[in-house]
Amino acid sequence: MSSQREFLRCSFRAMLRSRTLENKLSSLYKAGKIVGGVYLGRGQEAVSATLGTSLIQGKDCFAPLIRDQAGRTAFGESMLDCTRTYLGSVEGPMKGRDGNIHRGRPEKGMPAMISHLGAQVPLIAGMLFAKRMKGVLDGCVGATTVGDGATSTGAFHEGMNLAAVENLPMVVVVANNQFAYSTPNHRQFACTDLVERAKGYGFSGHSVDGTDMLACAKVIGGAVRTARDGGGPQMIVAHLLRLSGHGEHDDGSYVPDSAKGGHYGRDCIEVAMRQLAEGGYAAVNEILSWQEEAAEEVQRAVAQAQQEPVPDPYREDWTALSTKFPLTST
Amino acid sequence: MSSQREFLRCSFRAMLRSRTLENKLSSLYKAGKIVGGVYLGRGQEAVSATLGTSLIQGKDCFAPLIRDQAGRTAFGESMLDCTRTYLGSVEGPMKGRDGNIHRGRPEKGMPAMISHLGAQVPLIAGMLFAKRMKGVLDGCVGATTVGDGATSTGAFHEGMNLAAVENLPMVVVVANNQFAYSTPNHRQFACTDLVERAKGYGFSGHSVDGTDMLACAKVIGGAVRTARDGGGPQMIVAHLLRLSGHGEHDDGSYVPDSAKGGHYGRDCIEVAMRQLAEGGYAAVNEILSWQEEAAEEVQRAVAQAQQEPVPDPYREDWTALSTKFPLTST
Amino acid sequence: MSVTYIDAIREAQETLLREDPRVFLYGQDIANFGGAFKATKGLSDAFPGRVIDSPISEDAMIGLAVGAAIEGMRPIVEMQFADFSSIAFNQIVNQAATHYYRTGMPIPITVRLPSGGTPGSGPFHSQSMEGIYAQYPGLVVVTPATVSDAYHMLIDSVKLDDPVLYCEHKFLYRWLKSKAINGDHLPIGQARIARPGKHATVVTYSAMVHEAVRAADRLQADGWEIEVVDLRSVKPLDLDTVLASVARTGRLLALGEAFPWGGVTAEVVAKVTEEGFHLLDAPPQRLNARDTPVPYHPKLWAAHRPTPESICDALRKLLSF
Amino acid sequence: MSVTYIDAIREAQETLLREDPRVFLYGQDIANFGGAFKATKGLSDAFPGRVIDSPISEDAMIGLAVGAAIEGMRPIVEMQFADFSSIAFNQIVNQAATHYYRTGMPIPITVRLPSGGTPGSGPFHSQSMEGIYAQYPGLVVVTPATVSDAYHMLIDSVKLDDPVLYCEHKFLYRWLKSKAINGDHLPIGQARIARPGKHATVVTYSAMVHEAVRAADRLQADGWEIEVVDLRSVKPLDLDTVLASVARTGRLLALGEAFPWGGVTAEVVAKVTEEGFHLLDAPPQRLNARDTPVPYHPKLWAAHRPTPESICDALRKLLSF
Ligand SMILES: Cc1ncc(C[n+]2csc(CCOP(=O)(O)OP(=O)(O)O)c2C)c(N)n1
Ligand SMILES: Cc1ncc(C[n+]2csc(CCOP(=O)(O)OP(=O)(O)O)c2C)c(N)n1
Ligand SMILES: [Mg+2]
Ligand SMILES: [Mg+2]
Repeated sequence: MSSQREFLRCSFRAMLRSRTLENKLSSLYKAGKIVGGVYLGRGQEAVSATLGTSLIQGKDCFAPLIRDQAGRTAFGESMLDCTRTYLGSVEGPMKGRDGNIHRGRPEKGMPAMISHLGAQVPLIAGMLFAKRMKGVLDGCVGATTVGDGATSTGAFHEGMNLAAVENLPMVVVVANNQFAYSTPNHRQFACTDLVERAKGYGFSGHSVDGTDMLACAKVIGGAVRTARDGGGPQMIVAHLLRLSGHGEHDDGSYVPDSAKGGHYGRDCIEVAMRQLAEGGYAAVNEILSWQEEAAEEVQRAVAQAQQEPVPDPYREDWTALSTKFPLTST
Repeated sequence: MSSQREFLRCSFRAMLRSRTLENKLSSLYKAGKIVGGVYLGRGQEAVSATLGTSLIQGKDCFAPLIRDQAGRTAFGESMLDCTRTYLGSVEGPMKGRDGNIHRGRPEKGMPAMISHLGAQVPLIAGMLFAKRMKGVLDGCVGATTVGDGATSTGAFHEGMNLAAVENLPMVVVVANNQFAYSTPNHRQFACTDLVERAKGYGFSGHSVDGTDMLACAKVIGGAVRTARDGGGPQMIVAHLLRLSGHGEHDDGSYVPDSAKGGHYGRDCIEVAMRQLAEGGYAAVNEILSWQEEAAEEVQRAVAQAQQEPVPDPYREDWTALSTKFPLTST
Repeated sequence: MSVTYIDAIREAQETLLREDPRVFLYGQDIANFGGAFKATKGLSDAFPGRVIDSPISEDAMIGLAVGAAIEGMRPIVEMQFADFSSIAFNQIVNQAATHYYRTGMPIPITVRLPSGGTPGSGPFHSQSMEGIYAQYPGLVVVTPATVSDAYHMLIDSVKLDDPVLYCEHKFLYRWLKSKAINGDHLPIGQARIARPGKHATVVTYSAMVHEAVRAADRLQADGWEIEVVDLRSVKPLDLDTVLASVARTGRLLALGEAFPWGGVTAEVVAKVTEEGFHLLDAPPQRLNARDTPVPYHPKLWAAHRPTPESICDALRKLLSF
Repeated sequence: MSVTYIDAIREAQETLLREDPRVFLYGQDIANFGGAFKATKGLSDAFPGRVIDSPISEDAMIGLAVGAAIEGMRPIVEMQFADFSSIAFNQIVNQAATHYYRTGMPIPITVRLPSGGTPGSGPFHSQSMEGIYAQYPGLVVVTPATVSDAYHMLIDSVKLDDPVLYCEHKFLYRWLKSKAINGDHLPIGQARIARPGKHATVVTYSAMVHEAVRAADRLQADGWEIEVVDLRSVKPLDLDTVLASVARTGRLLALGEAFPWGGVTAEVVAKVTEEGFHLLDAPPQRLNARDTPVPYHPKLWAAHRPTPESICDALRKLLSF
């Protein structure tokens, strides 16, 4: 990303597009148009978008998690990939075989998450490891995000440790939104700030206010740059609050008012709007026009996905292997 | 343990008994009398014994690992439990069903390790957790040891985190003997000292020279006391060198001479002997008589186990469940 | 008033907590929140300190439960979905399952596995793992199909001294209702004739019992009387009841919702042919899910698992021999 | 000169590293040390940077391999023992196995599982997990029984675009020798007649092929000609070859070293009875290990798994129908 101005504008537009899209997904879910579940990144857009904006599609790799609509968007995922997956269109990357946030385009450097938390950490390490073997690692970064809850998984730990042992240019963003589903931080870990784990892994550690886009741009963008420049693995812990339920089936009533009314209860998009305007990065009417564009884009993506065919079990290729057996004798 | 003097004498005797027993096991293995494998704690006795001596059988719980013959002995495991298990006697705690270091007496607070590294960490946490529920936790400690290699397992991580979240009186000793089988530290982790992980878990962290019995008594004994007194979970990283192969089938030729000749290459038993003599904790002739006693005890334990029956498949109860099906209608 | 399958699970846990001080519940989001499926709703208030939220650490959750069992407790661990028990696999099959054989001390833990598919749940929230765990010596694997069994078998699971995988079917949670919980019930290890018949036997378990009964009802119109055997527990597997049914009907369809290679249906067919070959008038048949992950889209999902239609087809084939 | 089974595995890896720049080896102690069983001896010197020591992190090892495969590599991961793959279970069955179905991109990883029992190895260094992994859609599971198959099937596993569990039997490592590695070989998915016969068919795989042949040789003295089918791969399972054999003999014994519930032998019997019921002159039989963990003591171990004696007994029973 050339200039800071460009970086911030790009990040913000991804935040806006993500929010607009997710609001629509929520309505569709509540109207019964989406089955399964809808999982939003509301309140986490600044973290996710600044990460995604720092990455280069076609060069870097990025394993987004549950709340990374903004980061996906910034990394270059099309809205259609999202709406098609949520609506089960056969035209989508998952062809109706998997849904909602379980989507990706591994061939474009964005693997499709499995549900099991932490599992994408070693996977990104493996992608970087392969790039090194192929001699194309130079200047590349691999990034992934996890929640506070996912840090309790063995998969996270093994992946972090392995990435550090291999000294890979990996950036791991922990979005500490204070809850894992309903479970508050104090039932999840016993250190003061999860960033205290960085050193023990051999990662550089950074803490950031996840509701502050400028701070995220600086800290997350900076960590990506450091990793890209050979500074080794980077861990960033972003502090924020999940501004939605765990999924749209959940009203999140277990989140105490004190948290909602506290500093991290503020909406990073509102903060970012002010920051853009105050810093002279974007004018208010520009932002308004972006908003309109986003609304139209969402409208189109939903309309298109809705009119596309869903899978037909009778025409479906019911096989889990790419190899066709029997093989002929070799 | 009443006095420091008593503590050191007990620890040392456990070290000596352990070393003597293990030397014998090694000979038996080389003579083809033990099948499977023999795994020694040579060089790690000070760490293990001071831990075991700090614990109280019948009150505390202790999950020893591969190299904890000394700790087991100090905790009160009989030598017969060891020789019987290695020799497959039906009289042993494992009845020939499991062998070598895979033994324990869970009913006496010492669970039998499974091979999968790290797996005993949450198990000890569970024992303490149950003690709390039963209202008998006060003044109890749960301890386990792991190697440098085992810290890379997800099981270790999940167990540490959970123990800290529950604020259990748990003591975890990491015996960093510089190798995991043949794998050196720099291929296992990327931090400077594994003790850097303690804080991230919410454990108090301690480092100690594992070849120095006095230091181990102080640091490990101290950590156990702190945990016992309500000071929360404690992690100790002991620095040392494995003075044997991974098992007796392995000559450990990958261990460089520089390590063998370095500070941690010294034998903790020799160090301890000097410390006992110099500190006036034990006289040389006392030590010699202990040595003789140990040799006799080993002799007896081996002789007895060797004359005992091994399992007879025709009389063996071939069932893995304690429940007998079919149950009668309830 | 009626009781749902999930109500029964909740009530069993309440009963257990009330009657046995050794029982506690451990799992993600099960305390104040009452669990992802509300199976523990209100229990943390009623039993303070005995319904405990765990970190997202399935492996350690089972490790903790085994340790607690060694100390004499009877933990019930809730996996948020059966699929996530893959993380706890090692502790289940190597720690819990081997403990009695190795040390002589049984490990009375019960692991609740919210199992099976529902529309839109996709590959990682739909799995049926009973056929995986049943392969391991030292584990009991139960698969209740009715509201009463959901209740009684959970109680009985906790009473057993050995580790039990309690596979509860998510599709039945709210859909399956009963007037009340029966007082009478069969012990674990005994199968049940869910529907009597004489022309063919369907041996199945869990949610598929209901699909089988539906299929049987349809075939009734053509004059076929199909017997449906509900295994209730897949390990131990009550071969006597199965053989007695096959002796009556001469025909066997083994039906399950899990993946098609191996698993419960293969074990049923292998056991029946080994011990009751002479009873069979036709080749025993199997019907399972398809050999792909469980798909997300409801249309794919519905075609992935057996349906009353596909069960009828399999039965017609079986009856035509 | 003779080649052992483990030599063949080493040589296959050497060939693969030489011929395909996408191949690399990853595992604990496999670089300088050459692996716990020396299957990679000398390879890290010959192929610098392509034979890499991993931390003790089985889950992450498979995670890394899947990531590398996404980037076009063909990793071979060595588990130190099959039993430790329980730690990597989630990455194997949920990440690797589902990837092609979900995204259309296959994951060409090969996981080497040193499997099966040897005297004194005990419950955690002796397991046979082929029947666990075979249950999952999206995985190929191979079980070579001969020196030539050990070589060629490893090469073929790495060439396959899908994830392969390569189950190598530790008991065969040094015990099984061959003059040379055959040039000819069958593809994965095709079974082999290991010993022709006409009175009964033993369907088996891996080390049990040799025990079956031994049993068959003994029964020869009584005039019985036993055919032994070596499945070679358990998923896919070559039913055609099995059925053709059963068509000749009319009698089936499915033999395996894994735990007795479900698994390969149940799948074989269920498949044969479903598709070849009319071919059977007697109830198909199964012989597996006992339903306990694998015991440590050599005497218990020898009685836990099938032996030529117990195979002969099972065959005599089968022949007496
Ligand atoms: C291994 C595993 N266990 C349980 C779950 C079920 N689950 C899905 S999301 C979630 C909470 C995640 O919390 P966190 O990591 O903090 O992310 P957040 O939802 O807050 O963004 C849980 C428990 C899972 N997906 N994976
Ligand atoms: C999960 C797991 N993976 C692999 C092994 C095989 N293994 C047994 S001991 C060992 C090395 C252990 O190293 P460390 O933890 O440092 O302990 P040390 O042997 O040095 O005392 C390995 C790899 C195992 N037991 N468990
Ligand atoms: Mg969270
Ligand atoms: Mg070590």
